[in-house]
Amino acid sequence: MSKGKIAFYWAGSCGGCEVSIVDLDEMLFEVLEHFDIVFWPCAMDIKYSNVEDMDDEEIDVCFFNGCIRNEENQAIAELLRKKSKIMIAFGSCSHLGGIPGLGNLSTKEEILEQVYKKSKSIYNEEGIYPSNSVDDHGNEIEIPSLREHVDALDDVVEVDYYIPGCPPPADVIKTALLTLISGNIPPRSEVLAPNRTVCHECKKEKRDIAVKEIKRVYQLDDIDPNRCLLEQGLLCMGPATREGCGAACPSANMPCTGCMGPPSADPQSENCEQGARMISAIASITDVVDEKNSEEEEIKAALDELRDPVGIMYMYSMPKSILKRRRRE
Amino acid sequence: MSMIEINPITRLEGHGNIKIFKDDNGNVDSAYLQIPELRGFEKFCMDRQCELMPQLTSSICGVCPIPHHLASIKTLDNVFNAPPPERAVAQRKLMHFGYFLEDHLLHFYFLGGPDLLLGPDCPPEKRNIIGIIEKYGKDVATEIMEHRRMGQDIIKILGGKAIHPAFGIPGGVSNAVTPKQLDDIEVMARSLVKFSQFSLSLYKQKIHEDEFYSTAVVSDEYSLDCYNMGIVNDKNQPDYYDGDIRITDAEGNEVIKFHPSEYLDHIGEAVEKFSYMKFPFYKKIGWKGLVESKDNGVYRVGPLGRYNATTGYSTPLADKEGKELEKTFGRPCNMTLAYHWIRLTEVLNVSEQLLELALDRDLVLEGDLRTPVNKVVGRGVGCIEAARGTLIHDYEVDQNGLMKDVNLIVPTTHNAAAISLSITKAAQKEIDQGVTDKDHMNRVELALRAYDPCFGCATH
Amino acid sequence: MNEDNGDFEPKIVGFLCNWCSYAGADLAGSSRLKYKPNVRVIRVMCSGRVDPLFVFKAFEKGADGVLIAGCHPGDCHYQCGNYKTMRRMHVMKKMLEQMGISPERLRLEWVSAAESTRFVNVVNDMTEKIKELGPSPLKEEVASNE
Amino acid sequence: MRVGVYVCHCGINIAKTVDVERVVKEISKLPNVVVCRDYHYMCSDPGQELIKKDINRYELNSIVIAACSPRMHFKTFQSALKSAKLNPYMLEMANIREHCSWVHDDVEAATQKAIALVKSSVAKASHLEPLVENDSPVVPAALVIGGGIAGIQSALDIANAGYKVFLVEKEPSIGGHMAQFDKTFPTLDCAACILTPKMVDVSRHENIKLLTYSEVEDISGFVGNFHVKVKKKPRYVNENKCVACGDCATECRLANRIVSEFDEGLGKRSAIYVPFPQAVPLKYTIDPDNCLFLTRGKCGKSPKCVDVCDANAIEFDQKEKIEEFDVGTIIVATGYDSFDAAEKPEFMFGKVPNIINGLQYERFFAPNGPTGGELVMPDGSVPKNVVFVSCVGSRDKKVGNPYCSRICCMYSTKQAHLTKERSPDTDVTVFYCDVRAFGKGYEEFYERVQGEGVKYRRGLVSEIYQDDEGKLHVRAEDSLLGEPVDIVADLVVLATGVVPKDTTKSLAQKLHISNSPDGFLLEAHPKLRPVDTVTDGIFLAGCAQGPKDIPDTVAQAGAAAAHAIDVLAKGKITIEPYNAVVNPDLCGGCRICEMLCPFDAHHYNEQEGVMEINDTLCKGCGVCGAACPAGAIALNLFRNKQIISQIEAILDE
Repeated sequence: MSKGKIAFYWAGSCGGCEVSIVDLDEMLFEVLEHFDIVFWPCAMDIKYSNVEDMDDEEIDVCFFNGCIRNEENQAIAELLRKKSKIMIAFGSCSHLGGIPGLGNLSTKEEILEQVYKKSKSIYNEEGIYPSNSVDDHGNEIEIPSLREHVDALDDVVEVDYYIPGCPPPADVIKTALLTLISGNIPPRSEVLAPNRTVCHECKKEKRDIAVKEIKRVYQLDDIDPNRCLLEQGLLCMGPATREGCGAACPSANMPCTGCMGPPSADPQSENCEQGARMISAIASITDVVDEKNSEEEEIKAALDELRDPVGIMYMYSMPKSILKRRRRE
Repeated sequence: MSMIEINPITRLEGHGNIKIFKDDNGNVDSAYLQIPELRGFEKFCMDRQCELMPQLTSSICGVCPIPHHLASIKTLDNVFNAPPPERAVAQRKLMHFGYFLEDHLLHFYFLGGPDLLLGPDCPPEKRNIIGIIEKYGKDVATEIMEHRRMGQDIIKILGGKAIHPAFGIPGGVSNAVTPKQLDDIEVMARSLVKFSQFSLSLYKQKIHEDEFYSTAVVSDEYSLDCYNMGIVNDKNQPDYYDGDIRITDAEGNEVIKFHPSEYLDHIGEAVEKFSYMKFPFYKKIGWKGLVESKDNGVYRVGPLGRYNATTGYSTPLADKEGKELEKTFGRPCNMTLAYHWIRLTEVLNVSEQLLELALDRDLVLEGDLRTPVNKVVGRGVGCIEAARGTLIHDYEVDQNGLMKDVNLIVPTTHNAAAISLSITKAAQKEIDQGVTDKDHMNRVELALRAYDPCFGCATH
Repeated sequence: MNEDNGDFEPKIVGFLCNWCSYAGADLAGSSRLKYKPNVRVIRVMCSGRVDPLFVFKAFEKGADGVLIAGCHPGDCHYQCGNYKTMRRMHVMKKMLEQMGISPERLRLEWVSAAESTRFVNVVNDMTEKIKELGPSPLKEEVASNE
Repeated sequence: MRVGVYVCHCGINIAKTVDVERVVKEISKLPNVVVCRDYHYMCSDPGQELIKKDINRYELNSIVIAACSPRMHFKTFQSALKSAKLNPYMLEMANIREHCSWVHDDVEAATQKAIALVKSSVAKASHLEPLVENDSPVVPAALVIGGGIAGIQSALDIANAGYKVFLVEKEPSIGGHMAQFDKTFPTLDCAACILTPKMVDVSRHENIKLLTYSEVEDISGFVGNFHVKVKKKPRYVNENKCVACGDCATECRLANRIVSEFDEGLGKRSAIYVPFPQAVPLKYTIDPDNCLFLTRGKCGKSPKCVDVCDANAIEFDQKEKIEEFDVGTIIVATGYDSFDAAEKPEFMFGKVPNIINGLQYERFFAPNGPTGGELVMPDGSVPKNVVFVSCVGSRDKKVGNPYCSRICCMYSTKQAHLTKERSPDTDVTVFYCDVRAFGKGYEEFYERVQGEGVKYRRGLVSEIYQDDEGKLHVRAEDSLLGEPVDIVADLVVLATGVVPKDTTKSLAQKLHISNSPDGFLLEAHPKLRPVDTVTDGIFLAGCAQGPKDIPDTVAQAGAAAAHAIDVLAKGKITIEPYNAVVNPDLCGGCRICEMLCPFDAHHYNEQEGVMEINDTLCKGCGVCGAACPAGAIALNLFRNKQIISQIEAILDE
């Protein structure tokens, strides 16, 4: 049988997803036995023009990572969708918007102003911004402009599968690749990763899940490495986060930050949204010992150190949260 | 006036393109390196809980998440005025060295290296890791992958995962290596020392047999006179984790040495309309735009910048290699392609340091991992040498531990002006009289790949 | 704040617990008390059943306000569901504020099965307050999507 | 889904403010809606027939009724579905009466709202799914809280029906307020004579376990399976040994030096006592607040009671005991308190011995009272003129009691009669607002007493004061003559009203039942379910639910007993499947839900690492579902999908 064609691309991303492919090591050889890599800017000298020259659906599988932050991201997403049979949102950014999705808490203008005018070391007397069409000594130079807000991949093109994680864990990628290679294609728009939550994989012991008060990691004089971090008052996103990473961060005694996104929703329970899920859980178990007598003020105090719920709950999923972005009123 | 474009620049991290403008005789008038992306970390990190910064900023770059993670945590040490215990620093260094090796090897074998190892005339579709595998065989390929993997494994041991680990806590770390793990690291270190020597020999043999490179390396088109910057220890040797920042001029004279917390007095960032990348410059000299001149504050960081801003190496084998470098290129050396050799020398240097640390068992295995923090002091600056050069984080944090201001100057950003100038020079030489075939275009990219730029980082 | 709220009729989704508040609303009915028609009630067994998901969904779909009403502390038919609600409120309001939605648009009230007049006052007062706030910032988005 | 929607006019109750035709027109447009009709009374037989026919004709599999509150008729319509062989949980009601037509005047607005509400119900109906009801066994025993006439009556009725009864009384003896009365209106039969036999029956009944001097500590569980904890206070007297000879009381160092609660403070007793001679159980009790030995650890050389008790029944080392048992049903008959007249300073209650309240006056007449039934005042004289002041603490917003206490008019009348009976030439005046003589034979009795020369003067008493010779004056406004009056009185009787027992609130919380605004316990429906509470298996009897006279109390006690017996006789209760369900494929085993469940329905399966929920223990509050961070817990009938679809529909325009 003839080899399939595979492409890797990054949009608004950090490159971690690329490295996670490189980290497949030997597995990479196996991939190369089944696929020719026809586009991979990070590792190969193939340019956009080469892709434009391809036939529609010439690429069998396209692994697309990164969020849709600027016009170029969107244009290439549309291009690759056209050229690919199967489009896979690869990694948190394309899956849920990722950390750059936090940009949705500010407007495009606010971002530009901070970066090019306000930041401490800036030297910008004319107060200029990079602007989408500039004339530099008579040279017309186009530069893609930022979109008003960040989107996930499936907000701009149809996505066939998702591979979650920041970056996707090697095992998850391997299983996904093997599934694709094996040819028995799972139902469309499925997340190619296990369904339960990080707690399911986490080795830490649970004694009494009641949380006295929320603590910041530096406020805890020492972290008991054997005990559930949530119990110790740390806001661990594990309970609201899909498994597959082997509870990587908790294993390093740090709370999960939720990069794998929400677990698969129960078909009956519609949208399984990380933030909604987690605040409900954490608030319900905080300061509940003798809850009947706890005053409004105590409750507030117990939850007080949760200073930035949105930033924590949606660290990787703001554009896919129900409210999607900050509004103004 | 016509324009040719290299889009995207390939085999590096992040988005970039080169726009070359030619006059009517087909000679290059000017060339632009453009970074078309911006995510806006300096804005959306504001109002976040400060303890999350090591993880937030590590996702500025997935190729070099560790230096961001560590620079960030060093910044928070200062924000809370909580100097970490020695043992914690040792853990951080283990992780940092692991990263350093992984990253440099990634560049030599996957990103920039193939240009050298496969030669400039190698067809584009083969000019990559796959080409390397084909050319050097599966065994070498496996060696390469194994040793790169070692770096990743050390990071994973401490941070749970190799990319975007979780590990740093203000005033310390959350996790430490076990004696068993330290044994493994020692074994890895020894093997890495050998492998870096192998890589060096590979490089030298390649350069000497390839006539394009042997000439190109020393040619003017691939050289640039500018200032240099790097972190140094008290002997002015490169220190990759901590120390003062030293700047030297094109002749190698020290122009200033300062504590990182004073960086604002010495470094400014200029803005140009055609790119999202900012252009840092040495303030005392000032910013004159994209021109190669003694009176322009353009400087370089990363292996070459470090080499020029420092004197010798702290470890025996690397120091020996350094001597050979000096014999060949002299010090200072303004030849862009020299980046590769120096980079491999650093691999050796870091492998040796990793081994030293692995052998200092008391330091690594005994003592506290955290200095308890009490109150937020307010501002903090954290600085570290990433593979690609000096990395500066600068935070202001309020009493609730929320971020109030963020300023980041990232290695590739330091190099922004230098890279642009190198490209223009290469383009002017390689694409004269309208020659624009692929290889020549690649020779333009060659100039910039030597820097191992990371554009994701660069604009963040 | 919105410029002309004259003819603006807020849409408020009300989640009422079956045992106290819903019964209180029923009593308001059988006592023929009159109040503003802006609150549309969804019955849940306990205020503790109100998943923050519902609140966010309601705002996403263009609600100008969300009212959660349950048994008074200590009176919960299920012993302590309302205490959970109380706790979730704090974080939900914080989150709404961060998302640029005025937290006053979300309200938690205790209404017992007997407090029909209290229910009436809550509905009228909330309707007034939301009128002053003006339409939810998500409203026109919803409109434009249709 | 094939949904049928039925919009009820409820006569004009809905139709007059909601444009029903328009609702039908709008709803018919919705997807999934196969048929949509309106009808005058959906709950009527023909109305229900309509639904049944449609279910078969159109093969409907989900029904929406837009009518009154589901709390009113949900079950009615469920049975309609059942009889049409459709799962009774494929039903959703839109409350367009209580929540719409009755509370709005503007037809346009009301119609708009009605449409939104029905839309929301249709949306939910489209996501409903069939559910199966489970049975759970009923413990064949009842708990009756309160040993007044109400509790006694309920206990006897249930016990006679053959079920075990635990009767818990806070005081040392059962009997309650009725035991304090002399005669009862209007028939004037002797309270003791009709009450005492019942008290004795209780003590003798093989099915009744009497727990006096005890209080309910905690109640958990649910109908059919309540678990009860009762705190038994120590009497310091061994009930089995005590023969009630009474020597201890006569010998007690504090004999006749302690104010008697039973005599409302008029009489005295010892530190060891029985509240009254006919007490049941007739066992002595040592009052721990006064007993010298218990308060000071020392009583002379040795406590007299110990010395004289041949039965050696005195046990100072007795400790408080907790008794635990299970019952299937509970009756609350905790009675009332008499309004504290001191809250109305203008009446000088407690300042002057000759100003007393109704209950105290009862003790004057009681043969077992402080005066042995003689009408003599503390100074030994017989009052020449007695003045009654009615509505003290009733129909009085100032003290927060807007309601009528229903008994004061009649007991004043009774007491007026008894006064005349005892001393015919005593001048008796009753100041009243309106005389409420509504019961059987009451009006006749009132007339009779008027005939006996008791003066009824309509008017509110403004104040009572003492003149310089210390004579009492009652000042009032005679609203018939429209002139102020000022009458001298030897004795003033304040007809104090009925207020909830101070323990009512805390008991309601223990039982998870509600209070009505007046502070009494709230019935499930003021007319149709007056003895039920919102909590299945818990019923109300007597003044705990609101002021009542004895006949009403006894009647309600019987009714409550009948309802309780009904539960016990069934032997099993059907548990509505409003319960939470865990999806084991999604549960990550974080165990957050475990601690949220007040009914301990959750338990962790170590092997599988997932949570499991016990259907019978789960009450379906849904708190765990709302809190499950994995979205692995769904609540039947209130699933996220169902509610979210409601949200979307209700906001959709």
